[in-house]
Amino acid sequence: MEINHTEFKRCDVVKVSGRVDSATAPRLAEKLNEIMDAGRYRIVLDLQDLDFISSAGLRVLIGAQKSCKRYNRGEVVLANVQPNILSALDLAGFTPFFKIFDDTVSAVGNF
Amino acid sequence: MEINHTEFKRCDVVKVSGRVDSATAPRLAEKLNEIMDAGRYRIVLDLQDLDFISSAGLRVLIGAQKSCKRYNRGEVVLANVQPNILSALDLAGFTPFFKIFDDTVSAVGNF
Amino acid sequence: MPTFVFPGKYESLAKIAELVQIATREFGLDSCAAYGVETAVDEACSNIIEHAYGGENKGEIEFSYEITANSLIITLRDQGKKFKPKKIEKPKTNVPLKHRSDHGLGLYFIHQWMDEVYYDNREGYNILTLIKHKGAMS
Amino acid sequence: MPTFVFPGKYESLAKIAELVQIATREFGLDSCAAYGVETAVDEACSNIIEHAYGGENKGEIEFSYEITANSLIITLRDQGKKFKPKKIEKPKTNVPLKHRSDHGLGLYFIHQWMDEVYYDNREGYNILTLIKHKGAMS
Ligand SMILES: Nc1ncnc2c1ncn2[C@@H]1O[C@H](COP(=O)(O)OP(=O)(O)O)[C@@H](O)[C@H]1O
Ligand SMILES: Nc1ncnc2c1ncn2[C@@H]1O[C@H](COP(=O)(O)OP(=O)(O)O)[C@@H](O)[C@H]1O
Repeated sequence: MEINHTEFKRCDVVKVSGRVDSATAPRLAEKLNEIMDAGRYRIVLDLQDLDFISSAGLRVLIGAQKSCKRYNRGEVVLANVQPNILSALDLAGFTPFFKIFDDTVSAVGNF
Repeated sequence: MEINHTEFKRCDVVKVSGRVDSATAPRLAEKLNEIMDAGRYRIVLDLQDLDFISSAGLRVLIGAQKSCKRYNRGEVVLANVQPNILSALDLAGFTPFFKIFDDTVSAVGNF
Repeated sequence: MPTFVFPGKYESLAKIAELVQIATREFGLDSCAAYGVETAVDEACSNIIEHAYGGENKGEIEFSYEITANSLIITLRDQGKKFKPKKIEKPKTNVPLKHRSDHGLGLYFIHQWMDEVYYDNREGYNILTLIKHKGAMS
Repeated sequence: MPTFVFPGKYESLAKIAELVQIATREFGLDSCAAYGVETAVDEACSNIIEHAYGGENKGEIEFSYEITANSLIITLRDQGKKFKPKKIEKPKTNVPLKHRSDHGLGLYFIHQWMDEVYYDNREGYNILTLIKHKGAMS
């Protein structure tokens, strides 16, 4: 798993590549917590190059969404979700909890 | 010339493709005026697929920049500026008047 | 039937995934079905480490696979705590975000993505058999 | 030396640009130099329509080119108002945006992008000769 983080004026883009499984999910959680600890709760997850996400990874996503949405202070949105990843989200019943954008530009433009 | 316009929360992305010359520049001006007339002055020009711009096109850009910056209400920024287009801007002495971003995501994120 | 032994730690998951990819390619699954098998095996191995062994580096995971005319048969063996679930519950999805539990997805994924799942305990081993048929849906 | 005649209207610019691209490719210019020649010709033709003819559909533009060992020689002819500029001014660039004029770039571009530029008037024609050398900078 590789994480690429870019801070913009009104949101943060986190590009997650490779595999998010039980081995790597903690590092993703850590990065998202670090962003939220900085008082930034508008997060775009760019999943263009995400090859695999297990339930451990989905747990990190839903956890971050819960924190971000608290007090209406923000939101996690997804961009470039590939078909396999989408079916995992779907099977978990998580698609209703995330706005999903076709590309990162639209996701950033949404904030 | 083709124009693709997407309205986001805080800015508009206008993708201009093909040739902007004396024949097509008026249509670009019209589109930009339409956006500004709607009270929207934060504009990203995505020049990824712009093949050619003449002084007539540069005139449209500088005109829009003047309108947008008036009263500090906004700004035109450029994204994905290809080398030839950049040398035209440069030769015209217009590069100091535009923020130039490597990609559209950063340009949108700047607003 | 090739067998591979991995230390029971999360770092092994990516290596096991590579084997699964080799097996699903050899068997001829499309990308979506292959992704499902990869998920099922990942969830099963994570559970072995977390629940059967109760943590990393407590024991090994044995992975083997077999391809027949119509089936890809994956077997996972561990020497952790005996486990044989009675009933797999579909996670409640019809609840608002803040009440939505983020646990209990693993077994559900395993059963959704695979066509047949068998739990067995023999000679101190948990034996999990995961079967995917050719041409079956999901 | 092929000669092409176009109606003096802005729609012709894209067609003339295609010819310029053929000529610069044949001559062997790199992308940046070719872009410069395309710009010079576009600006010159726009000026013919706008200033020499005073508008669209008033007359024709004749385009021809010749390639020698070391030079691409483009000739533009029109029957509009006689024109022979004395001095090409570099647009003032050291001024703030709101005082920055957006006119007067055309002639400057022509002279910057081409290596030699000649204006002539003969037999009721304005004859503009634009020359690009091989391997010259800018
Ligand atoms: N291999 C195993 N060994 C022992 N217990 C297991 C095993 N797999 C699953 N379990 C039990 O089943 C429960 C549900 O598992 P699962 O659906 O993977 O969700 P989670 O691991 O998120 O709790 C676990 O919490 C655990 O109690
Ligand atoms: N072909 C031409 N025929 C007549 N006048 C011309 C011609 N080309 C340029 N001019 C004159 O020179 C001026 C400067 O031209 P140019 O640098 O192209 O800028 P612009 O066309 O924006 O004014 C024009 O405004 C016009 O008065």
